[in-house]
Amino acid sequence: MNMIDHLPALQVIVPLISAPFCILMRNHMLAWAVAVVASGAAFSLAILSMGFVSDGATLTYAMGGWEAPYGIALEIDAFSALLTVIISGASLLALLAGAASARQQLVDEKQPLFFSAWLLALAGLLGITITADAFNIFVFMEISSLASYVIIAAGPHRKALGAVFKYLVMGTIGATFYLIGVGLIYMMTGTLNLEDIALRLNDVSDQRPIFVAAGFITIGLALKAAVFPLHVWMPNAYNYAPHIVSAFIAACATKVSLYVMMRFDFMVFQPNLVGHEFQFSYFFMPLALIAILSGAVVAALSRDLKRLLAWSSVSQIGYIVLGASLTTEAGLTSAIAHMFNHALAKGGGFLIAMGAALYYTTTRFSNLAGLGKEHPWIAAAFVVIGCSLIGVPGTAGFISKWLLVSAALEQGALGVLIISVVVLSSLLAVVYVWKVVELFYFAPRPEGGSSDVMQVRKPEMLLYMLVLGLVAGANIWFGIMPGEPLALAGQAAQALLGGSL
Amino acid sequence: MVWLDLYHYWVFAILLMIGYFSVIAKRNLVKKLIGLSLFQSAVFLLYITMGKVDGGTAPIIGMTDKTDIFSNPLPQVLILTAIVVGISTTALGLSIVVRIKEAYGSIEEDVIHQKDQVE
Amino acid sequence: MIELFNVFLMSMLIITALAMVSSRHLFVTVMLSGFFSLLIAAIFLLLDAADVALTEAAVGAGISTVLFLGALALMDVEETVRGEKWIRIFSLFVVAVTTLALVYAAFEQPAFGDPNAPIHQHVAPWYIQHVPIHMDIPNIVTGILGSYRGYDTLGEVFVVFTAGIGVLSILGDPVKNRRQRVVKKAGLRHYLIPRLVGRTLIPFIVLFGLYVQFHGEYSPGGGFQAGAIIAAAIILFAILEGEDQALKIIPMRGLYFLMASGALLYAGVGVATMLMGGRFLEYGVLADTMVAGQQWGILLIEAGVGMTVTGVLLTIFHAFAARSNL
Amino acid sequence: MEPWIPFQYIPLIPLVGVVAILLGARVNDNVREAATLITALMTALAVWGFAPAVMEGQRFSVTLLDEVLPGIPLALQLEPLGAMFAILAGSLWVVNSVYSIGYMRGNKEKNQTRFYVFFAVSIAAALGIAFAGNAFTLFLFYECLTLSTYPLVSHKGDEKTIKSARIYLGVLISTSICLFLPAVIWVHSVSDGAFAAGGILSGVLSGPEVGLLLGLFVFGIGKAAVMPVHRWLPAAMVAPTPVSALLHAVAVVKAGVFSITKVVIYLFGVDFLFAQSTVGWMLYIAAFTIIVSSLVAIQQTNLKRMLAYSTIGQLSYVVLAVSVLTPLAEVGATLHMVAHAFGKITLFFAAGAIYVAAKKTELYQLAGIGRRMPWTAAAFTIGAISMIGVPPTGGFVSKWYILAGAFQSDNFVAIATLIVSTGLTATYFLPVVYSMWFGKEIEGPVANHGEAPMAMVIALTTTAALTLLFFFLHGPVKVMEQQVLLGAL
Amino acid sequence: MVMLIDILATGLMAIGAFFVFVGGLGALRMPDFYTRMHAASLTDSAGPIFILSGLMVQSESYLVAVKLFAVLVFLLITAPTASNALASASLLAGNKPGLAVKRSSAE
Repeated sequence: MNMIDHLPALQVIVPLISAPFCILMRNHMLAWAVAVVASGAAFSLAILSMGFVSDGATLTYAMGGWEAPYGIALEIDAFSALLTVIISGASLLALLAGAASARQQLVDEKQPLFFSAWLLALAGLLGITITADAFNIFVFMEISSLASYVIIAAGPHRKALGAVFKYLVMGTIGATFYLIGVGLIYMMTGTLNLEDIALRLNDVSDQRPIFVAAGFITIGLALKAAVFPLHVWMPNAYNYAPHIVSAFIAACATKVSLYVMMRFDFMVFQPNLVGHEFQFSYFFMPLALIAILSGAVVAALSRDLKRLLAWSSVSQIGYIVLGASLTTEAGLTSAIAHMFNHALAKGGGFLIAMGAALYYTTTRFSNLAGLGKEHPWIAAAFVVIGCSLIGVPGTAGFISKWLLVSAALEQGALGVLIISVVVLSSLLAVVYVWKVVELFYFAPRPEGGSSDVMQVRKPEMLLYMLVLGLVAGANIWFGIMPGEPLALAGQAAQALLGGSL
Repeated sequence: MVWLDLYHYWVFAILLMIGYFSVIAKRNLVKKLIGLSLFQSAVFLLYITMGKVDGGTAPIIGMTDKTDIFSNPLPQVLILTAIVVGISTTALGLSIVVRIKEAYGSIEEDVIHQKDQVE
Repeated sequence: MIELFNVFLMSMLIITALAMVSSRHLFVTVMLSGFFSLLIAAIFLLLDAADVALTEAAVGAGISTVLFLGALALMDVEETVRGEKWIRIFSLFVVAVTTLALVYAAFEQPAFGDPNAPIHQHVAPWYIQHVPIHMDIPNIVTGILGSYRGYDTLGEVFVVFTAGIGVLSILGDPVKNRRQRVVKKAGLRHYLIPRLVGRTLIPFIVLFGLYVQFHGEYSPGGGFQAGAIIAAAIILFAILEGEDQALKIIPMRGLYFLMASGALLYAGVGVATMLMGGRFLEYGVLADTMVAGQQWGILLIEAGVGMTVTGVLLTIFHAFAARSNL
Repeated sequence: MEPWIPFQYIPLIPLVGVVAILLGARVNDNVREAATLITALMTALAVWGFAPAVMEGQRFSVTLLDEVLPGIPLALQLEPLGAMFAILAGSLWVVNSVYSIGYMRGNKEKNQTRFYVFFAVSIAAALGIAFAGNAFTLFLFYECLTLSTYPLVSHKGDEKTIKSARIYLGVLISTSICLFLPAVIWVHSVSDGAFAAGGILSGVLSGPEVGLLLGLFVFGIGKAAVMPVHRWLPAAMVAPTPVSALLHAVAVVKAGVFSITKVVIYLFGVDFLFAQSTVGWMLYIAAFTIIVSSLVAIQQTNLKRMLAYSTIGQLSYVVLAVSVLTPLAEVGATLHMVAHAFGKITLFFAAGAIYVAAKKTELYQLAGIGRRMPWTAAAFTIGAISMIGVPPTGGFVSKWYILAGAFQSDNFVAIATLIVSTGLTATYFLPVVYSMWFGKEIEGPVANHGEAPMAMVIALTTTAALTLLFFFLHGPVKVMEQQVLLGAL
Repeated sequence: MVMLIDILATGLMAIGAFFVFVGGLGALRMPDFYTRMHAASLTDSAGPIFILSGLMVQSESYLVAVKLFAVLVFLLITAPTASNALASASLLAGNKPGLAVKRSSAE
């Protein structure tokens, strides 16, 4: 069989295998190069597979030649293809842009370990996305979680340690909950393959264990996805992580958990459990609404760029969950599209923070004042990305807002409430984004503001600027012609509601 | 008698409670980690229990020539993996605790919190 | 009779757990947790899970206890602060809710040991039936672990690997840390008997480890248990003779290679099968017959697992020891 | 004149200009300003090029992207209303940039490049609004205009300016997100949202829905400054005068009323609305705004603030005329858009000139300034009487049409409002004019100053002249206008 | 014959169990650390000897018997070593034998 058939396997294997090579590199630049090459390969593979599934097809792969349910099956459909593109893209761009930042924040001899952990996190996330086996999801979830603890803990500030410990405890609880849920399902069905579970669930005599399993799995994944009110670990973790890590993790990590959650709930539970879709939406809609507002409020109050972005993530995740909780095709489409658009915007935001920190060491507002005069391009990029966060027409953020609102319109009276919340939070977004814009352009530079603390190498800076421009451009490009991601999102939504994997 | 048939299940539930409680309630980081491992081993018990078959033996062909009823091997495989995951998590957590101790001079969450508030 | 014994062990388990949580002295807690692992291992054995029991004993009672002790050597072992009241109440509430959910799930579950439970009907029988045909090895668990769910095991190996490099990057390179600190008393110089006995035992332990490693297809055991045992042997040596001696035998760089090459060996087998025209980890193509290929594959990957686990556990141990006065 | 470039490329001309300006700025200021002027001229020519064709009743339309959102294209079309707005904006831009060169130099402002760049960008956005082919496209460019004018309003960059700019942005963004966006999405969810003669919503919506949707539009399009969403306009007074001119005459508020007119005519359809019972309130809102804003204007002591409130009132004339919903009134609405543009830009130019030359901003200071700055004062007078609506100025023509339209449907509320407000307008303009000429001069910050810089004088005399001319040659505008209505009614 | 073996095995195991029990009792009741440890060491020296030999007698195949013997040997090597290490450790830590202290104080 030719290599194309191996696509799903390679998608995971390539970064996985290159991780051990990373630690054997003695020179930190070499390790970085390995990481870049691996992510680049993963990204191109993702693009390739996206091409295959864009017409609604599904790529399947039987690991070890054992057909499911006896072996572990891999599967790439529209949804997972979109996710793989997001993940590998985020990793590649963050690595390219972050060369300088990594040198600034990490000790040289630790970098091989760091980048190897990075690759493991990447491989783990990809593995979760691609596999079609309930337990295999757990294994790769653990790879990605452990690896992300490691790379977050590499943050220079000692608060990073506390944040990571909290993340570790809550993450492990979440994973164990998931494991309990899978165990209960396995107890009642005797299989682990998602399709097979979906098939066998409806002739399970007693549904109560399944309900409980649904509960455990949903809560566990919600914990990992930082769905309000289980988000307490996230802001600090994103805030104190190394900037390069924040740019990567914030763009994709939580979305993967959301992906698993939606996939499990819509493909396994809702077709088989009576009235489960109502439980799902009534459980999540209020949480999402609160999350959207509270996250935006805290973001508007915060005095630190990364902190602001982290809290805005809380509210943006709220949008995704809200879209999903409508349990309609339009709603799901908006949710999935927002996964992509938010990845663009938030990844870009943390890139800005990275660049700012390169020059002013920290991302506190007091340090960043007047950035626009010294580094006009970074400031300009922030304006674009900020607009995308707000959802100004012509940017990617607007597309998903539009979809969400038009999806809410179908809901009638409830829709009005939803729309008003969305509108309100957009106004809050205006507040917190514009706070930063004014800070960049109109506030005076603080005297002796620690400017140019590290000598920045030209090529690194050039690379950073290129990536930043690329991301900002993408935010506009996908705001004007969102064709491909939107098409994928639509197909994914249909597949989810079609109830077939 | 349903209740006694599920004895193992109750034990699992109780262990889970104990571990879970000490993860949430204890303020001492090492205690939290211990609770975490307790929490996980409870789940191991759940899996292994459901794999047991009456009158079955360990799923190794020809180890005992008495019977060819085997207990379910699949949960055992899963738990082998899960145990490994558990120890890895514990090791990582412990290393973080060590660093926290060095950075803050304490492993009591409240003390750490105060020290963060100070700066 | 066996049931009764079972119940007795379980009750012991619960008592131990309660003691662990309630004791304010962390040293006691850690010791109890070792005991807890032994108990639960015994229970696993009674539940026909020989491999799991072996692993739990090697990991829970052995490695993790050592790790906790190594960490405690750096810390004040008294649990001083007691959480505020509302936290305890809140957590009690959360725990209660969780438990209620579990109780709700309990009713009309398949009874314990019921041969007609769904899990004994669907996938597992197929395994039991096909392991002899596909790979012809007695230990079904190893068969599933190595081949049918070999991808999971690959993931498992990489989890361990992650933990290894994680601890390294969080605690820093042991060798450097030792150089920074004052040289501690090397091992148990003035404990004659333990050193003597230990030295005599270490070869046997290693031997047993190798036995578990390569006999894994026939009896309980496999790469992971073997790795744990061999690592334990070397850790014992380090305790007796001191860090530096142990690091002389296997230097850090060597451990790096051990970790990496183990993982690479495993993944490499998969790639090889790909290049030889099979799926990833489809060992059948490795040799001319299906069975031989499968056996080769399982042997190789088990070796990979063993290498990585040994390397990682030793690395973690050194990393901790370099910080503490173990 | 002949079209020399496809109309959908016209909005690109200013953007090309931006590049030219940025490059020019690297050389020196003259090159930069030359670039601005040339761009403005090109744009004006380009839009004028379409005037004849459109007058003969041709329509042009093109789809740029056929699927931005599912089933929603990014479409442009050129129809008389839009063409007129485009011509207005394009040609006034020329005058305005001549003026701003004088103003900027005379005032030694900072960041002049930024000023010219964003000016060009906002013109491009305004053209986009003019050519918008469906509700979505309209909204898109509307927001672009808001954002691109923000740097202009906050040009000075001091504390006070930033606060006012915040209000400006806050009001405009929040109204557009809270009301305009839902309205647009609503329209697109029930129809294809493409602007078409005679409206597309008749039969799709009914009863209260129509009123609600109309309300969303009228208040959502905050740029029209219908009370109570007018707060941003006085706040924006902190901007440099050319910007105020841009806001009040060239682009922004015009874009607002233009959008409302366009929505009423091409989305609802005049006769459809006329048949509705639930849209009468629009008239009353407009009337209320006119009266109140005039009363407020009377109390102002600062020249530019007074002008700002007068603008609010004058805009509501347009809304009023639209909501009278008779053909003549619609004609009047459009004519008034133009007439007010000429008049108000003249007034602002005059105010700016006085500020640059004499650094005077308060009304009482203007006493007797006419003897030192005859040209400026004359221009101001013309503008003022055009505001009041006295012949021979453009203001008279438009008011005439509106009144005629009101009589067509015996709409006495409108008639009364017009008459009363004319009186009020006279009350707050005539004293100023009087004191300018005959008042006894008082010492200002600058002793014995003369006229403003030449560029400014040229500009303001031109616009004053246009205001007069409009009284005699409003023909073309009317022709274009009427066939819109023939199409629409 | 079989009967005899069974009796022997049961007897041996009973004795072993008795030793283990006594050891446990001692570990609880003895006055100070060293005496307790002495009692405890009984459980893993004398106890296993009897119990394992009982099992050996009963085991049906020689392989099993040999394995059991190996286990016994290991126990007999390691257990005393452990006790020794423990005792000397506590001695090093400055923990004086209690009875000795009492006697010296009595004189």
